Amino acid sequence: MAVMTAPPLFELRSVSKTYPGVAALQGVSLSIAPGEVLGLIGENGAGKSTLMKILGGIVAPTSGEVVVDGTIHTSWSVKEATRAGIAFVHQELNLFENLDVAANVLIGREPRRYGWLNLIDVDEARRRVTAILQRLGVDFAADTPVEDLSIAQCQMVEIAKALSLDARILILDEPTSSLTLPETQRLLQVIAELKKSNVAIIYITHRLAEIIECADRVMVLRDGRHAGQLDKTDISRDTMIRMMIGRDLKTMYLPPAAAPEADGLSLHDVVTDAYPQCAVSLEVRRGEIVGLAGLMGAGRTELAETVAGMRRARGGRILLDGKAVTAGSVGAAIASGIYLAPEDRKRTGLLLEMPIDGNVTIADLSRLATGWLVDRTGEREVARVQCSRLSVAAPGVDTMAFTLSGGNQQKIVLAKWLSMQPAVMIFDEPTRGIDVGAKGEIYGIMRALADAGVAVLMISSDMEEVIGVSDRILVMHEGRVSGGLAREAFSEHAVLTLATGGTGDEART
Amino acid sequence: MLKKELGLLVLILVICAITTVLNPQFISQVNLMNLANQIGLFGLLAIGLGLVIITGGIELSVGSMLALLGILFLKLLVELEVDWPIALIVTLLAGTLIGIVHGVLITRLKLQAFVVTLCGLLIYRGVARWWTADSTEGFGYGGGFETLEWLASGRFMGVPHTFIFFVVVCCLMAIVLHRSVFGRYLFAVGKNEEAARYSGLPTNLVIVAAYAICGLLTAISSILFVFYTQSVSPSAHGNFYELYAIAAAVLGGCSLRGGEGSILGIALGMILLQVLQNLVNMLGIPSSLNFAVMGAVILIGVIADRELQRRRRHRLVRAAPAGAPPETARAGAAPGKTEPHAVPSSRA
Amino acid sequence: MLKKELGLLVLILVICAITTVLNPQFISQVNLMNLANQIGLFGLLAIGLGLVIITGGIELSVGSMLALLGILFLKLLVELEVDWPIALIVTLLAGTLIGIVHGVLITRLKLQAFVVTLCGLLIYRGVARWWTADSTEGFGYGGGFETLEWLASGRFMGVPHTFIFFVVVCCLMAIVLHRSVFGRYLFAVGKNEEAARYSGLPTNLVIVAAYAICGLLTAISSILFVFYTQSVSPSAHGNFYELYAIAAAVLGGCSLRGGEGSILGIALGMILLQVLQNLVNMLGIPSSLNFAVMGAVILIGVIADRELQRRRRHRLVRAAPAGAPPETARAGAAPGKTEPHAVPSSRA
Amino acid sequence: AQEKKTLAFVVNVPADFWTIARRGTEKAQAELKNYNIEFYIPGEMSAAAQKKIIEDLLARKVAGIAISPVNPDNSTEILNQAASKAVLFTHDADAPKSNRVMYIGTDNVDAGRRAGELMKKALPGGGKAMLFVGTMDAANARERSQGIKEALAGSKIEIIDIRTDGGDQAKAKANVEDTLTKYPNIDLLVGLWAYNTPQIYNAVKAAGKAGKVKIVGFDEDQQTLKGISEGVIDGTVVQQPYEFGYQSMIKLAKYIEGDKSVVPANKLDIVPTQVVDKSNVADFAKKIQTLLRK
Ligand SMILES: Nc1ncnc2c1ncn2[C@@H]1O[C@H](COP(=O)(O)OP(=O)(O)OP(=O)(O)O)[C@@H](O)[C@H]1O
Ligand SMILES: Nc1ncnc2c1ncn2[C@@H]1O[C@H](COP(=O)(O)OP(=O)(O)OP(=O)(O)O)[C@@H](O)[C@H]1O
Ligand SMILES: [Mg+2]
Ligand SMILES: [Mg+2]
Repeated sequence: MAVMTAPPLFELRSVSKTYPGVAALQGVSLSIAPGEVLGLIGENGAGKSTLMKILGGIVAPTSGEVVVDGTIHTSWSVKEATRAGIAFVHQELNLFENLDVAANVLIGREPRRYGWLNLIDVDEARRRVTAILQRLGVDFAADTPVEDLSIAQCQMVEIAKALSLDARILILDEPTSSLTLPETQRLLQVIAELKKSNVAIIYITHRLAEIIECADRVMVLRDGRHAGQLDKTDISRDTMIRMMIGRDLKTMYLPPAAAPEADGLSLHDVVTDAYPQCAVSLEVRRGEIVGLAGLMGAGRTELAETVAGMRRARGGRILLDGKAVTAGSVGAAIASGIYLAPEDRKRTGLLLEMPIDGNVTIADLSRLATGWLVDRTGEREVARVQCSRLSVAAPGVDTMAFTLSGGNQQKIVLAKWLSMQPAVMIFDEPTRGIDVGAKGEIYGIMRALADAGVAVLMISSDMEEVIGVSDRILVMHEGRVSGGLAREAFSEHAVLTLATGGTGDEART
Repeated sequence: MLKKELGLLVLILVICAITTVLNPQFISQVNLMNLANQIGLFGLLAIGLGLVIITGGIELSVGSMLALLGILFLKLLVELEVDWPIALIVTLLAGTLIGIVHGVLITRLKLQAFVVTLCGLLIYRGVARWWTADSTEGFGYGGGFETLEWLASGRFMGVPHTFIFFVVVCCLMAIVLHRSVFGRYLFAVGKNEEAARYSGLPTNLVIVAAYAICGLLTAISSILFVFYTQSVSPSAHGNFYELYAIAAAVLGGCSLRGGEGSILGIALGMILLQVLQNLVNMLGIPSSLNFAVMGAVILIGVIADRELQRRRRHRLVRAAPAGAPPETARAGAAPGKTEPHAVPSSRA
Repeated sequence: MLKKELGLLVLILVICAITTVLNPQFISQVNLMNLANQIGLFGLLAIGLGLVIITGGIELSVGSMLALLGILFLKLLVELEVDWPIALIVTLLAGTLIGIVHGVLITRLKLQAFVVTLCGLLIYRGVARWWTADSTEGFGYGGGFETLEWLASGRFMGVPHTFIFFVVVCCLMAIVLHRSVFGRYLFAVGKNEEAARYSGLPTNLVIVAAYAICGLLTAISSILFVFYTQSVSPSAHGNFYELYAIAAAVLGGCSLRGGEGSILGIALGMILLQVLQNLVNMLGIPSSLNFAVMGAVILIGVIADRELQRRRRHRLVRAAPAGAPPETARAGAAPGKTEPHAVPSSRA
Repeated sequence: AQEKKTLAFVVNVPADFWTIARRGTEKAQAELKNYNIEFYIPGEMSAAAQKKIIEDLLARKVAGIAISPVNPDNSTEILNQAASKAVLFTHDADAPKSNRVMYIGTDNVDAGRRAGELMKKALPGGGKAMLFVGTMDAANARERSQGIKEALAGSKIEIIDIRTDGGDQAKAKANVEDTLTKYPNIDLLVGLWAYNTPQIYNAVKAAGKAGKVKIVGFDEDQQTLKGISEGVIDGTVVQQPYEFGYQSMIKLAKYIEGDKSVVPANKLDIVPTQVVDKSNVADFAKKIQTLLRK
């Protein structure tokens, strides 16, 4: 309790938030003192983001109060929150691609000149932002248009935006979900610096290692309720997981039931649009899970989408069980049993405003149809079977997809493909932003698929996951497969070496 | 889902009842049949536009197409003295073709539907005027298409064929939209085109098909209109009709963001608009107020719909299990979720 | 950024050159000044609509507002014999107020801009016609507003005041849009309204302000038009002008998805449209083709722009040296990037 | 060779009426080898669109303009401007306040009076009449209805209402249908614009009231003539647009060449209107057909 000696800077008292049909938060209290790093963890849909949005004035609580420096606030808006010194890095990117980095960082707080004219002092803005960017150690300039940045760089812009506020409280909602390891390290350093200058930080993440590294105190949410707290000394992986899901987690790796078959997916010199100079060859046999690791932008998604027909290959051949696959259209890929669970669930994975059954059957409708017409009963039956098989937590198959939590949404995406007997199943970041409990279930599904003779390719940037789940790891670097690792050779060091352009020999040392 | 349609139906009935009280001739058979005829004439346009709107698109050139296709049909029939079945088929094909071109420009070249069809609006009107040298085309002394004339403008037991057509098309389209695989694809594409593409749907084809159907229905409508007005004046024929059709679809519950709407709703929307037009005449309201009445009713309808939705959401929140206490007022105005595409573009 | 504008300028110059060769009177001072006058009259509308489009909205009622405000102004001046400064101010306030109402309906009630302004189109036209009992309003024998007349329709060293106004408004708006905080907010709201809200921008206020400015500019334009035509016939005045303004904005590089556009582009877009209109008359092209020429040029312009963008992106990919750091490759490659909201709605 | 001078014939709105006038200008062109005759139709019926055409014509330094001003009362300024740079005639609609050299065309009030006479003839015992027109803010619509009212003064014919359609023919027909329903005992329908009469004819026939309801109209649409020969339409007042086109061009040329005698003292060259009814419809239709056939 040593950390709590300082008076709380900021308090939320017994806040609740109800959305139609969902009680996102129920009577949660939270307080934070200057210079404290509070780790906030919990499963998907536990209410972490909602709690932070209330703190940041974006969402109005259904009940409860906000207390700042001892004053109770009845109305609490973004403006007031900003004035009170709260800076917020949202879970989703909130950038304006049509503006440059400096404009994005200072949006809403532009330095002005000529008084009443309210003109923007562009030079001053650049100067200020450049200073912040240097502090973050990033490699782009303040006048770069944001549309030219990678996702990781965008994430850094978000962080720069929060830093530029000179905030008293900094909220980071999964800031590292798309950052690479070095970038994450850099961020954790910055957090340590901020802590020294007495800034309070609330840090949300699903990567527990980061919490262990930086948090002074951990608060756990479960199903919208306060599920416990841990002081610095009590923080450990196991205790956190137990508090989050209310039970212990089994080890991730499940060995395959049998040795992989010879058949499967093989790529010969496939060239993608993103890296026209590189040809990729690789092989995924039926019955094995191949992890595809690499840094952001290594070209994995691009490759997966090319195989699954969303993009046209510039060259090369794709074979399934030795036979050439007609590439270039999703329909053709689907016809040969190659499916992709894409990395961006909300944008490309789901029809958020359709019910579960519509989502599960959308790719297979013509087969389910009697003549031209959709077979409604058959459709519901398929959805019901898949939902119970994947234990989707939803009131019924006519529940709208957008009301589900992230993990359940991901299961719906999987249900869509599993109902169609895949031959090759590609998972692109299958657990991005998904909580530990659901992660375990999804790993189970992958293994079951492999055991049923499916060739499983898993793209992931989560080192723990790649190492913990795969039977074999391939690593990509700038469009090339820079190496492969067998299970015995798995190590974070080896994967990272390959991912940053090292050779296989270096990786083995 | 059906709540919206029910509300619209009630509104129509109330308006009809009031009008009847003020002027009982409103429900005379003659008037109802005239009304039915108007609904039939304009209804097809609204159905076509509704499909396009459901895919998240828009079609602004309907009025101009009506003029150009009408003139094409008359030229074929009267000047080239082609047999009517051929003239009919050529016109329908031309309409479908225009729709396909729009669809291809939008999907292949990734142009915005608003821009493409705005250009269509200008171009087709211009071509129609230039082709006829700005003079009205009529049937003149031509003949030999009595069957077609009877089909297009006759009555069956007092009911205008146009209305019968409309009902048939509605039923057909209701099945297509709400029961068929294609219909499901239309909604899917309208709700989230990317996700639809990633699920292997032929999204471009679906969109092109929607525009093609819209073009075909417009072409059918153009022929019905030709027989209704007996002539086509290239500069005025069909002016602003796209707006009526869009208004009907919106009144009927289509969202211009795509992915929402029903045939029943669109049909009721058009019925309401035509009832309004008719009552302006039946009650002797100055014709000049015609537009104003229409605009006001659409606006009120849309606001009421929005308000009802808000209330319902409100009620749901109150009904939510958790001890949901006071400050509900703000929860009602909940952000985000109901409009997941609340990106600025969707406001357009 | 400036590439688009440059292309447009070159296109305009080429067209002017060709027209001059075919008919040297095109560059006679008289003709150029007439052209300038037209540009001034229509230009303000395009600037106003451009702002609204940049926020991701649309304003369809411009033409109807032109008629209603023109009639308001004439009624005040001629029938009520109000002093001209008062008539002027009342008209400008009325225009601004209409804009504010649109903005409020769109932001507060979360109605779609297309729907709100479509209703406006119908309502204002209806009110204008009803108010005048469908008769044309003119200046009659009224007097006492010579100063205003001179301001609105006079010339300064041969240059029409309308054009001078337009240039002044362009400069002002260019500063507002491209240099001021408000302009920055317009772009931000247009690109990503949610994010703007999260960043604490007063998004609703920004949107309302855009519609208000559009209303104000329309009101100014309505007065200029009154002095240009000397009369307002309520049923025809300003019909379709919103389409010209939208077309100019789109030609000038505004995306209907919001967040893109420049004042220079919009101005050049309107100049191109007016040059086209003028050359149809100067070259004796049948006036019926007027619309068709306009539509075709817009379509070609938009397609060319799309194609050039595609090429540029392509070239960038190829130019990326082998083993370039991923960032560089990304910058070029990402077609997805330029349209991050490629949700279906954006096709509308 | 001396450069050809240009004469422009400017109309108010796209309409068929002007197709006949165009034939007149074509005939004039055949006779006037030294002139270029051009025909201008604004895209929409608005003073702005027409004014723009005038400005462009003046910029091109045309020698003569014959125009049907959209809004004569309020267009004095631009017309005077045109008159100062070219020889300006008005046709179809006059602008007496302007400096136009002369007017060639119909006296619309008088045409209205003649229609009024036709109405009285159709309904000797009096009755209820209804007027249909595109928009009432057009000068000719106002003048014609004024003439009708003058002629009907003192008779037992009552004009119940004027319904407008904004130029939309489908709406024009619907207006008639609704009128027939609302006033089942209506006696007489009058179409003020060229397309109104055929739409009245269509609607009346479709309602099975042919012959029971009297119809009077303006202008010579094909269907109007057909209706007259069938006896469904009682009569129509026709103008002579062919003469507008022909006379104005010929006289413009003469005036430009210095022959001021073409201008009558009162500057009004009224082209008489003609009443077409069952007695003369066959001849008239034949005449129009030959006119329209090139
Ligand atoms: N705008 C909204 N409308 C309706 N329900 C919502 C809304 N936002 C969140 N919810 C629901 O509230 C609950 C809490 O969501 P929240 O986003 O706070 O979870 P989280 O802990 O941040 O999860 P994650 O780890 O996936 O980010 C979930 O059940 C979610 O579905
Ligand atoms: N939507 C897109 N369209 C075209 N190219 C893209 C798109 N997204 C990314 N790229 C390009 O593809 C290349 C590889 O990116 P990709 O997303 O495939 O990498 P990744 O290894 O999957 O990384 P991530 O972890 O971000 O998914 C990059 O150079 C990038 O510019
Ligand atoms: Mg969250
Ligand atoms: Mg990826």
